[in-house]
Amino acid sequence: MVNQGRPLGPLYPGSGERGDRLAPTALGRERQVALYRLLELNRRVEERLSRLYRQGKVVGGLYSSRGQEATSVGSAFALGPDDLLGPLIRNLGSLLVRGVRPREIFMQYMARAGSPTGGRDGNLHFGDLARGIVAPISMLGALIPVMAGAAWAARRQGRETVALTYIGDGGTSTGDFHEGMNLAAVLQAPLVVIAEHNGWAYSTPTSAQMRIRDLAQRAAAYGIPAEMVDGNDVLAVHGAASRAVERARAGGGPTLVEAKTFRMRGHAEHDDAGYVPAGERAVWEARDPLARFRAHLLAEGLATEPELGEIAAGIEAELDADVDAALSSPLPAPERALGGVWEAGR
Amino acid sequence: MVNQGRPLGPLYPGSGERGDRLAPTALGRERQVALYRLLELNRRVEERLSRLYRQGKVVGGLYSSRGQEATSVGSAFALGPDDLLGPLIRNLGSLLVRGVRPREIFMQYMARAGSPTGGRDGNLHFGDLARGIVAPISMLGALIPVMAGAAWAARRQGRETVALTYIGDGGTSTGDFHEGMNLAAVLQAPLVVIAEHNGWAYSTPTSAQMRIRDLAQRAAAYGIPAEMVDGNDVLAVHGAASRAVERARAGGGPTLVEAKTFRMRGHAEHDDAGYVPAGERAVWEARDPLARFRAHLLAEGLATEPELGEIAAGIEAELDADVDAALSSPLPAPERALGGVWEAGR
Amino acid sequence: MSGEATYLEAVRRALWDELEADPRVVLLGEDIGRYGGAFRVTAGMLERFGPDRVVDTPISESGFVGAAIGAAMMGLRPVVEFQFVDFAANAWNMIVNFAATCRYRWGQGVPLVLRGPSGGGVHGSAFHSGCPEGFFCHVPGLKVVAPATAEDAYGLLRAAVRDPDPVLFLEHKFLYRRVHGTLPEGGSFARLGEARLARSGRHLTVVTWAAMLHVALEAAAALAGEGIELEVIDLRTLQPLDEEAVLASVRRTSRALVLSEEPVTGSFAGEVAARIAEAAFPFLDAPVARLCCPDTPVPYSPPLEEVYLPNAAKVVARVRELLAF
Amino acid sequence: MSGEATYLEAVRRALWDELEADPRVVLLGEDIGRYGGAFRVTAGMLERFGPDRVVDTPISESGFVGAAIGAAMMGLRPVVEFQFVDFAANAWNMIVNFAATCRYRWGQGVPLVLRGPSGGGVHGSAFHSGCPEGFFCHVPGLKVVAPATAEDAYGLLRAAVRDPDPVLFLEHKFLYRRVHGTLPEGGSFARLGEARLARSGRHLTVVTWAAMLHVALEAAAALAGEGIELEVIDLRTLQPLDEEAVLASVRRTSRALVLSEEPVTGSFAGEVAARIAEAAFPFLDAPVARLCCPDTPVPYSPPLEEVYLPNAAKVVARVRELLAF
Ligand SMILES: Cc1ncc(C[n+]2csc(CCOP(=O)(O)OP(=O)(O)O)c2C)c(N)n1
Ligand SMILES: Cc1ncc(C[n+]2csc(CCOP(=O)(O)OP(=O)(O)O)c2C)c(N)n1
Ligand SMILES: [Mg+2]
Ligand SMILES: [Mg+2]
Repeated sequence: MVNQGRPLGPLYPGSGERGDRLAPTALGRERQVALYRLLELNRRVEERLSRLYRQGKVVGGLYSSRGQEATSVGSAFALGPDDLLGPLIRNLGSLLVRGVRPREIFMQYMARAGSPTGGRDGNLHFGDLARGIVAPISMLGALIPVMAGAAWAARRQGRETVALTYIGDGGTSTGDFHEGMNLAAVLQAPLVVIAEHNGWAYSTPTSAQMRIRDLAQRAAAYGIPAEMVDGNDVLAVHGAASRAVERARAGGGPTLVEAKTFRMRGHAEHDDAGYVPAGERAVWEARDPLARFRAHLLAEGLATEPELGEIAAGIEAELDADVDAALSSPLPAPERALGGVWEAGR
Repeated sequence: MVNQGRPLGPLYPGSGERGDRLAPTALGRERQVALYRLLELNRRVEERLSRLYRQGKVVGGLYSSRGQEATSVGSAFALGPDDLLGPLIRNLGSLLVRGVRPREIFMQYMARAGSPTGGRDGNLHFGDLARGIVAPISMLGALIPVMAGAAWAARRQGRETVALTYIGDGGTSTGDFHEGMNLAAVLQAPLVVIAEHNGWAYSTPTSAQMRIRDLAQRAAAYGIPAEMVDGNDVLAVHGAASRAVERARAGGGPTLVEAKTFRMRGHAEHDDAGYVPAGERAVWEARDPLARFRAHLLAEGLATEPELGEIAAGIEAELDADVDAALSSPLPAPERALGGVWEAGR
Repeated sequence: MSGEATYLEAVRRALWDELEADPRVVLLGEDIGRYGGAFRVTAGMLERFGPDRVVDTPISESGFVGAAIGAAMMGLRPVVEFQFVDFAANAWNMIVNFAATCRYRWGQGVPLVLRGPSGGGVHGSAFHSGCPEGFFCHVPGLKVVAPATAEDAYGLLRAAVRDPDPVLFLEHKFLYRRVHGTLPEGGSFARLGEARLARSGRHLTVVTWAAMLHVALEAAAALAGEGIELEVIDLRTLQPLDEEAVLASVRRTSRALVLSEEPVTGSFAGEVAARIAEAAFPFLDAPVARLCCPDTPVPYSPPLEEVYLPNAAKVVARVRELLAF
Repeated sequence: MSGEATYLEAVRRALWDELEADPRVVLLGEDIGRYGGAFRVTAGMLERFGPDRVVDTPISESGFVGAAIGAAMMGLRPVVEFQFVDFAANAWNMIVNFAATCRYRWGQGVPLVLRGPSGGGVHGSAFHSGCPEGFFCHVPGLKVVAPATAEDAYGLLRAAVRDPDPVLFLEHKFLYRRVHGTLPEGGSFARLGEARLARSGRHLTVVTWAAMLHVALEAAAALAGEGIELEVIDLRTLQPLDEEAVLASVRRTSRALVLSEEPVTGSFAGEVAARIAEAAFPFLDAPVARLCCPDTPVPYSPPLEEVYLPNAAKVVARVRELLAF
């Protein structure tokens, strides 16, 4: 089962094959360092979660985005404070960009009372409109129409809000993807959809999901612009997302951004991804988005090794505290299960 | 509400604007005359139905295909006896091509015991695998995956069957259209989808349904071939459908054929279609598919006026008999309502 | 607006009045704009309120229900029209898993009304005649309303639009032009969740809603001549159910018949019957019975649909059996 | 194949044996090929039967259920796997309006099995824990099977594949690796539509299915020590319901509790309760009761899910109340 759906060689100018220069960016030093911190935080939060999972502390499954951090972080970094984010289960990095604290995520995964859902739902299934976050449901594709409607509504209210959400290669085959994209196009909703093309939907390669190579091609059916980027180049993702956000804000309607990337772990923690050919994995390991961005910062003189080391150390200290806080926090009281489907008193 | 979705001027070489030459065809005289007979039959059956409707004999709504006869007849005429047809509510002509008798249709619309469904369902909601007909459900889009699966299954069984079905411009916005087309492409199912672009979904113009001009553009999302034809040129429709059928039979997978046409009556008999601009209607009235094909037959010396008159007379005699038979046939016995959801004895 | 109105007109006025009263109210659906909707419920609204508030959508029920969910989260009050409520089937996942779960899972309200014509009696056949309350009343987080009168169509729709949670509002197309009522002058609305005593009686309680209310009242009138007094309860809101009103009545009459226009197996009528049978057991002098439709799709031909649907004669016959118990 | 097997293994073997026995049988679903399915039910089948019979599909539940309907019409015997039965929600229209209505409307059988893991107890939260029988048992034309034992998982799945009509086959994921049984040697299968007397007793009938059977048996064992003898009926097939088996038992015991893992309102448990209450009324010494889940989505955190799900202690408490009635 070779993945015929996408090329394993050079993806675009700017990707690994040209001495690994990242895409040009308008971001200054400080912002780039902030980006780096988020990428590191994303990875390290997930490393902690893996450890907690192995210790049996995670309730249910764990879904890693290792290798895809740049698509989450780079895209969410293009949003302003009044914008909306609709993350999927692997977009932990996007949540961090929106200011979600690691302890909230640890508590979610460990089903604690102090988690954003108070233990009613798990993993990244939580939202908070105060931080511009809409919670997904598991059914893939469903967020697209919802975010399209949210974006349209905000615009109707005279707000400048742009909504950004995600879809996997697998998710683009759902009816909701189609209905949502088409509706967004018709309404000219200020919506940005990041299609994370990691080549696999669970164990199913893109070639068994569709007969096109690029997800961007799906945009033709809706008459909306699309852009393809190297999803492992955080600056490329940020650039494309920013252009799409700007277009949306200016009234130009929705954009589909395809980010080619790779899921460096299994679908979930229990999955060893034995179905992924070794060659494919190796190609992508050489394109690790963190390593590449780190190399870029150092090569461009935007940061020094000690500075980056300090960032990592700061993160580790924060995570030590957050893991401890989460671990020592209580499970919810049983009554929390009951009621609450309608507004109280109704 | 101007219909910006499609041009009202010349559609393609071969359409009304060039002295109305129809598309070249490989069909001989006899087959062309047979086609003509079917077009006339389609129109006249619907004229009878209109009359019955005004007389209060039709139970429920009546959905006319006047003006679109060439898309139904021309496409179904490309099928062989072992092929499968999945008609929608306006594809009365396709059913006639498959050998459905007008009296069956009259009885369906009048809810008689002798109708194909024995009065359990109405209008064109009936099927008969012996004649290669799969009944639709009302929910638009649903037939696409079903016909894709039927086509795939037949092929798996070593049969040469091709399945042909329809979708309106409006129907292409459904999730099922997307899921079905994508699956057909992945399975390389021998499926032909005729997209009848009549510019309106009930009262909603194409421009309010999608931001593309041509339905054919939707094929790009699935990596399958598409063809656009003048849907009011029966030879053009037949030609495109035949090419698609041949491709499917040869293992080339699904094709989307877009036929540009126009619904000369309202969505249903109760609808005066006041929302259609007069200019649009006038343009299409000048392109009446029957008149054009008739002119073609006469101009090419394939038939004479008296011959065509005889065909019409023969049809009228048949319909007189069929209407009488249907009118004098009984309504179903009440017990017919009960049971029958599962195979008897189970 | 107020005054004498058909059920259809009552729905129309409720929407109109809410559009006037609250700029957050928006309508979405197929052909609801210039055309005014397949049943003309939204006639004139595009002209009055503009295309930003009356939105013709592509044929994509899941898509536009989803969009309405997003819009509701952003503070609008979307009212979605299904051309026929049967087409809500295409938005099933969106309604059941998205709209209905957000408050419980992450505390986010989704004030949304999903409305459209349901019900049979007009020879619409399987896909234009459905009464889907049995499905939707099993969805935690969704409210379900099914008015039987013009007054309630008006008052409960206005209440539904103002409700902070998702409401499925089942209009009954057989009633659209067949029942009339006087709409209230002022601004006081019905509340969701309250049943109505449609007729008092002491021999047996008929619990029903929507078009079947009128069947029950017809049967009650017929039986009154013989001195049999039916009490008729119009549930109006099915979810949340006004269980107390039902039980109070059955405790008095000691007999109950639940009457609905659903295939009987898995019907909401079954839920009501089960609750009565459990909670009013000591008061019952006869089994709690149901009169519903057979377990088939809705058939098309008039004699078949007549067999399929409950009517007053069938109610009378069943009541006699229960009274003889 | 035969011999000792888990419930999961029983499902696997039933599919395997049907694939061997009938070349018309094909499997469709997400990740069922090389990966062998999210729960490994189809492990090894791609290798043995090839990609023409074990088809990995794109993520498009409505699409592949639709394709299976078409394939069934053409003479195949498709078995569709939902990765979780919750995702059947995305194929709702296709199942309810297409698969289930064809025979009634135009005489066309659709021999199709829709199967997948249902149920809670594994902290899967709202979208990976559902028991959707209450929805699907309300669909005329659809059969619904929910085995509680490995034997039935095997026998009823083989019977479902051979059935001429669409069958929803609800496996219970909590049971996959927790219950065992001995699979039959020969070729004689269970029949759909027959309940099983899982335990005889004379004081009260518990009617249940799937994972709750084991809860009922646990409660019965606990109460047996005090001389309280529960009769436990495992419905196995929910639609069509073996009403006679249920009624025969209740006529003997005079008391009934319907136990299920569904939100209570609109549950199939309500249907069963309503039928008992109506048909066995003269025999009842206590109200027909239900023990189900509260009307919320399935919560995630273990203490919450524990409150949500029925268990033996809750059954024992409810039984005591009913016996004291
Ligand atoms: C409608 C639906 N069907 C099935 C699933 C089960 N499922 C969860 S993740 C997944 C694969 C997703 O693949 P993709 O969209 O490419 O996202 P990725 O995991 O690669 O980020 C599947 C099939 C689901 N969540 N939703
Ligand atoms: C899923 C779904 N939603 C709504 C409807 C109601 N409806 C019936 S026909 C129609 C318009 C169809 O337009 P189009 O697909 O362009 O076909 P046409 O009538 O023009 O041939 C609508 C909205 C339906 N049948 N199915
Ligand atoms: Mg993927
Ligand atoms: Mg159209």
